[in-house]
Amino acid sequence: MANKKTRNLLMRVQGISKVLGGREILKSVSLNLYEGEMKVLIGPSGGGKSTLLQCMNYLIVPDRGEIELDGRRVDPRKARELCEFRQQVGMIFQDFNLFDHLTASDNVSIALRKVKGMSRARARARAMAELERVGLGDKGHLYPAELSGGQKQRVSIARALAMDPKVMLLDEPTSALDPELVSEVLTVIRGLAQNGMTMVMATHQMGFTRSLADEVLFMQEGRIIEQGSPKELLADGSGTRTLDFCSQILDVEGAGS
Amino acid sequence: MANKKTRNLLMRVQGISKVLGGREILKSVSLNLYEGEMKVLIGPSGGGKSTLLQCMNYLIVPDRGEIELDGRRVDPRKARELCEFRQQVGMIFQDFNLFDHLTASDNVSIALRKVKGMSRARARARAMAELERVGLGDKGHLYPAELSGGQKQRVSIARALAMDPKVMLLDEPTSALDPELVSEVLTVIRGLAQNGMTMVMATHQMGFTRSLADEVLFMQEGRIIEQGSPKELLADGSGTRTLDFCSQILDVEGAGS
Amino acid sequence: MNETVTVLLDAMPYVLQGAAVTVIAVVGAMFLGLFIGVPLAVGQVYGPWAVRALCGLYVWFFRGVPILVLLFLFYFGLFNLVGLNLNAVAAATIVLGMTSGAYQSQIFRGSILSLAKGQLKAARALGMSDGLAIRSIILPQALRLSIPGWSNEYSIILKDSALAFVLGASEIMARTHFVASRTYQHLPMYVSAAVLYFLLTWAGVIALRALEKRVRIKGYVH
Amino acid sequence: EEKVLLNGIDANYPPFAYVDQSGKPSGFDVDAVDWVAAKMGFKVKHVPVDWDGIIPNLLAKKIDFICSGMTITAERAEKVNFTAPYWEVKNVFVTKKDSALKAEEIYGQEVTIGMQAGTSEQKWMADEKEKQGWKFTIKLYDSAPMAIEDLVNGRIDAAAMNYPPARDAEHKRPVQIIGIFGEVEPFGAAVRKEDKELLDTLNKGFEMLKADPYWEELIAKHLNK
Amino acid sequence: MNEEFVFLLERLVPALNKGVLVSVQLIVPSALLGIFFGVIVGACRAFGGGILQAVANGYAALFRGTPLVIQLFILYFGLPGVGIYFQPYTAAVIGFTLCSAAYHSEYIRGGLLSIKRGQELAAQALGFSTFTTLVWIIIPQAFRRALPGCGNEIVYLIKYSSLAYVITCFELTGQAKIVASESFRFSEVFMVVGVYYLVLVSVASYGLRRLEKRLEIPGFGH
Ligand SMILES: Nc1ncnc2c1ncn2[C@@H]1O[C@H](COP(=O)(O)OP(=O)(O)OP(=O)(O)O)[C@@H](O)[C@H]1O
Ligand SMILES: Nc1ncnc2c1ncn2[C@@H]1O[C@H](COP(=O)(O)OP(=O)(O)OP(=O)(O)O)[C@@H](O)[C@H]1O
Ligand SMILES: [Mg+2]
Ligand SMILES: [Mg+2]
Repeated sequence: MANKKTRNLLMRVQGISKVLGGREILKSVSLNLYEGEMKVLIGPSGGGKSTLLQCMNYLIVPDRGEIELDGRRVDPRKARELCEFRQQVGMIFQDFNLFDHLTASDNVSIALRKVKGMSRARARARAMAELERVGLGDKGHLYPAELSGGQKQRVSIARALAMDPKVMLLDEPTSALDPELVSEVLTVIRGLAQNGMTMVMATHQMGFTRSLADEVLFMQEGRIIEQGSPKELLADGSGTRTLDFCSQILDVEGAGS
Repeated sequence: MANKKTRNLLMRVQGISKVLGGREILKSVSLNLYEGEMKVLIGPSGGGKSTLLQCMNYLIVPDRGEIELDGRRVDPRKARELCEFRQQVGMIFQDFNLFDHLTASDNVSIALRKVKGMSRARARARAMAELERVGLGDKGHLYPAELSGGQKQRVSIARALAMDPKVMLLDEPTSALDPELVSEVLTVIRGLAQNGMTMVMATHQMGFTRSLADEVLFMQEGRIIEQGSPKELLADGSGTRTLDFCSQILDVEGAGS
Repeated sequence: MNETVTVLLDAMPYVLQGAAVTVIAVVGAMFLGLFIGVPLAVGQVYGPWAVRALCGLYVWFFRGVPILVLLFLFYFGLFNLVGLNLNAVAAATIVLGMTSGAYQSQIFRGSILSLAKGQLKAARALGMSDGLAIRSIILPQALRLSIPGWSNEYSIILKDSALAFVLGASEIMARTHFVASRTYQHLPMYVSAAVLYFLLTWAGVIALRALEKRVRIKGYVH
Repeated sequence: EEKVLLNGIDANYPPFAYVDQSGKPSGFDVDAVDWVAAKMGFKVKHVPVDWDGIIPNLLAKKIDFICSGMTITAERAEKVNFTAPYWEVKNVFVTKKDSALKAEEIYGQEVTIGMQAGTSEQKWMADEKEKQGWKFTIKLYDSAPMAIEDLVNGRIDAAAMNYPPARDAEHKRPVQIIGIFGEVEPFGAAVRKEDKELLDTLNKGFEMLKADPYWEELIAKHLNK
Repeated sequence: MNEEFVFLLERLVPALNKGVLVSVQLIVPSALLGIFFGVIVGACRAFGGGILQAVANGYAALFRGTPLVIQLFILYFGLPGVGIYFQPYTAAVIGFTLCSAAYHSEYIRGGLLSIKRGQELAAQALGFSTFTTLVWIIIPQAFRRALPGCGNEIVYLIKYSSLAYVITCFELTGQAKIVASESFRFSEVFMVVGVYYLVLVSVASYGLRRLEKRLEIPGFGH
């Protein structure tokens, strides 16, 4: 992983803090994202993973801190700049947030048409290709309310991928999927990683984390309390909080088998 | 597991079929639930697991088929009978469906008050106890929109448990949870199972399935195509579709570790 | 009884001509109100405080002042002052439309607020500007939810249009009064005017119900 | 081309002004103005205008004059100029056909009398009642025909209004005129203060009309049917 | 100038104050009853089956379809024909309530239909009956969403309360009409009346906004 160091710095997140409902949910979080890197966010429920990911996209405007992409500081008050920034930063939500009034294929194509200015036909073709990729080639005409949980999740992945973002923020993109699909979607994500997509992903897929993550960030109570390569953090006897936390998964998965 | 056979038949599901959006989603599904038994539903996305669970509660009224609880056939046209039936059959939704206008603790207590007729104080106390049990003792005053994904999931579990149902239908109750919580929630569920709660659960927690399930039902395209004890179905070399499917999970989990 | 029937039959063509005036004014006012109401609603929900305050002021003024006073104010005052020489029907349509804009904005505001927050978030995350997100994600959903409120507004404007008579627009109600005063058949005339209004409302409401069904998004209650 | 003058009428005031079955303005005032216009050489069109908006309409030049059974009062004269009175109306009491109530008895009895709010007869009644200590109760209506309506319904014992509409009502509803009261009310046509020329024209025209045999014809046609 | 002032203080304001008292006495009960029945009718229209739904729909169509003034006219001048005599005040409150409830029902219906189906499912899964689901889960959410629309209806009610004078219940507008036609100062009188209504509507709008804020669900808003 030494070669990672020589990569370009793509995104810099510096001292992000956020208070919500009177509680400090994020406490001065910083991280550097190098091109082609895959970072995994891990940590207990309510630790601030979703909030951090949304702050990185300015969907939640942080109270303090700043974000740079490609060396340019993003000013969230400049609408135009913000939109361009967000186009380059794809997002997959924990609860999908599909557009209720659009079919699966329109969910994917609308931003292509309205944001990227593609023609209807081209946007449609691209949308179908993306749906195909997540195994929903025949579900394009269905509305979100007609899709199963896993199908919704996959449409939301297709929607983000279609925008060809430079960075992808993934908030537990496989939580609603069944194992076959998990492996399918993870294959997609693995493919992205291998093609040099830069990603930050909140997940509990430990195997996947081990094999693909360049860095694991352990978040708790709004702070990144441990970070390092999966090898370091998850080494037997490393005594890290991360190892402690992750071993529960194996406990669960392993129990009785 | 021979002793299961001597248990009482609690719920009988007979020949349930359902057409949705012109497609037959469930194709004459039958199953018998014995007291204290834990059945696990497994299968690919869109296979009909959620639909089956909702049919078992008459949330979706099946086109054909019938359901018996405690030897009494439920007539879905009799409103009173239906409500009583549903009180005895708890449900945890894949997408939580918390009541948006109520705080976490009111979400849990409202049915106690309005359906079971408990006093406000007692319902509140019970709600707090249930929230405590799922680790949300200090979040009772928050509204669903203020909770993280995992917190919502746990409130929905508390809400169902508070009703003391005879049968619980769980639709991927751990999908939004982080590993620590998964193990916590599974501990809760394990506790329920050991206290004789009858359950049907859609899940992909293989380890859990192995250790606790009395029977695994593999659903695909609206049919239960394989069923049996986890030992039988998941035995190495058994050549079952279930084994095939589940091995993907291990693939994923195991990859690179 | 016989006399009543004669009076009604005689009055019919005359009153129906008034219905044409009514329909023109109402349809015009509804659309003008839509064009005013949508930006007002968006401004009230998403605007910075100054915009919110301005939109609030507009709504406060046009909902607060009786329409009769507004009609007087604009027709005899403002329009004249700026040299706008409108006929009574046009003036009434504009005033009714501006008023309806204030009311419609509240209907749209309610619908926008009832959409889940995630919809806007997801649109923003795709790089949509707020304007675009509102136009292509929020409004299509909010307008669907506004159709019932819209049908209320339609039936109210339909009847408010009767006030246009103070400006001299001779619509249904004015003509009904004329005939009633001449013939002393007050009750029969009013009842038939009511029937006429009812039919007009009904036609609009049926059309809107059909629209509501047609554009219904799957997944909501019922 | 000639300018067409617009006469604002209250088409709810038969027999002075109303719209006929074909929707055309007609009535005593309408015919009178038509005759005057022909004689004085101007064109005229009659526009039905809401009574509440009739003076604002005049002042905003949406109409040019008002000849529609308008009583000359001091308050109105502050805003507009009136021609010389061209007609005078009496005020009358109306009761149900079978009522035994006499006009002279009304003042001293505890009866309810309906009348249109804001009219000169209503003002007179209210003032006099105060002064004389009369016992009856006044009930106010939006228009005189509505008072007739409630008279027929039996909610009031008598209605007080101008003679001509009362006459009209007598023909069409089961009611009767039982006597006159109050002062006579002079009717005049109203023009904007600055339109002196039109005022003169109208004054002259009405003078000529009253001297013409057509005047009697008009009265016979509209007022003494 | 001085004379104007005297007229304002000694003639107009006392009369209008008397009127506004009557107006408030008309508006408050009608608004409360209107919302109450509106919720019931709205629920029947969205969820009631068969007869109940048909009757509720018919009621709403009738009262939204016909002008309020005609409804009042029939209640007051028409019903005596079948031997029913209402006091003017009673007739006005009945008329306003019936009409208002019809409009509220449409806003409520729209609100009900904007609730995601999951909410209904979750309640039923807990053993709620259709009725208790409605009362405790669906209506509280729907009412919040309908509130801006219902606010419109209350503002309309305030202004339409002026129609009570037609059936001899002399409230604000009625008093104003008397003063205006006596003094023939229409413009002045109605400007002042406009201010009175503006105050009434402002108070109502303020109250409604407060209610909206109070009922806001934390974290849900935009
Ligand atoms: N709008 C809000 N108002 C108040 N508190 C909030 C709000 N949004 C989130 N929170 C709180 O912030 C904390 C962090 O939430 P977040 O969704 O970031 O957690 P998470 O790490 O993603 O958890 P999970 O793994 O369960 O999704 C939670 O305790 C939540 O209750
Ligand atoms: N209302 C509907 N109209 C049309 N099709 C529907 C409807 N509801 C569900 N379906 C379809 O029924 C199929 C089964 O859905 P279901 O939610 O039961 O799957 P599932 O097994 O629970 O999948 P997952 O594991 O992804 O949650 C899906 O293909 C879905 O598209
Ligand atoms: Mg999260
Ligand atoms: Mg499912």
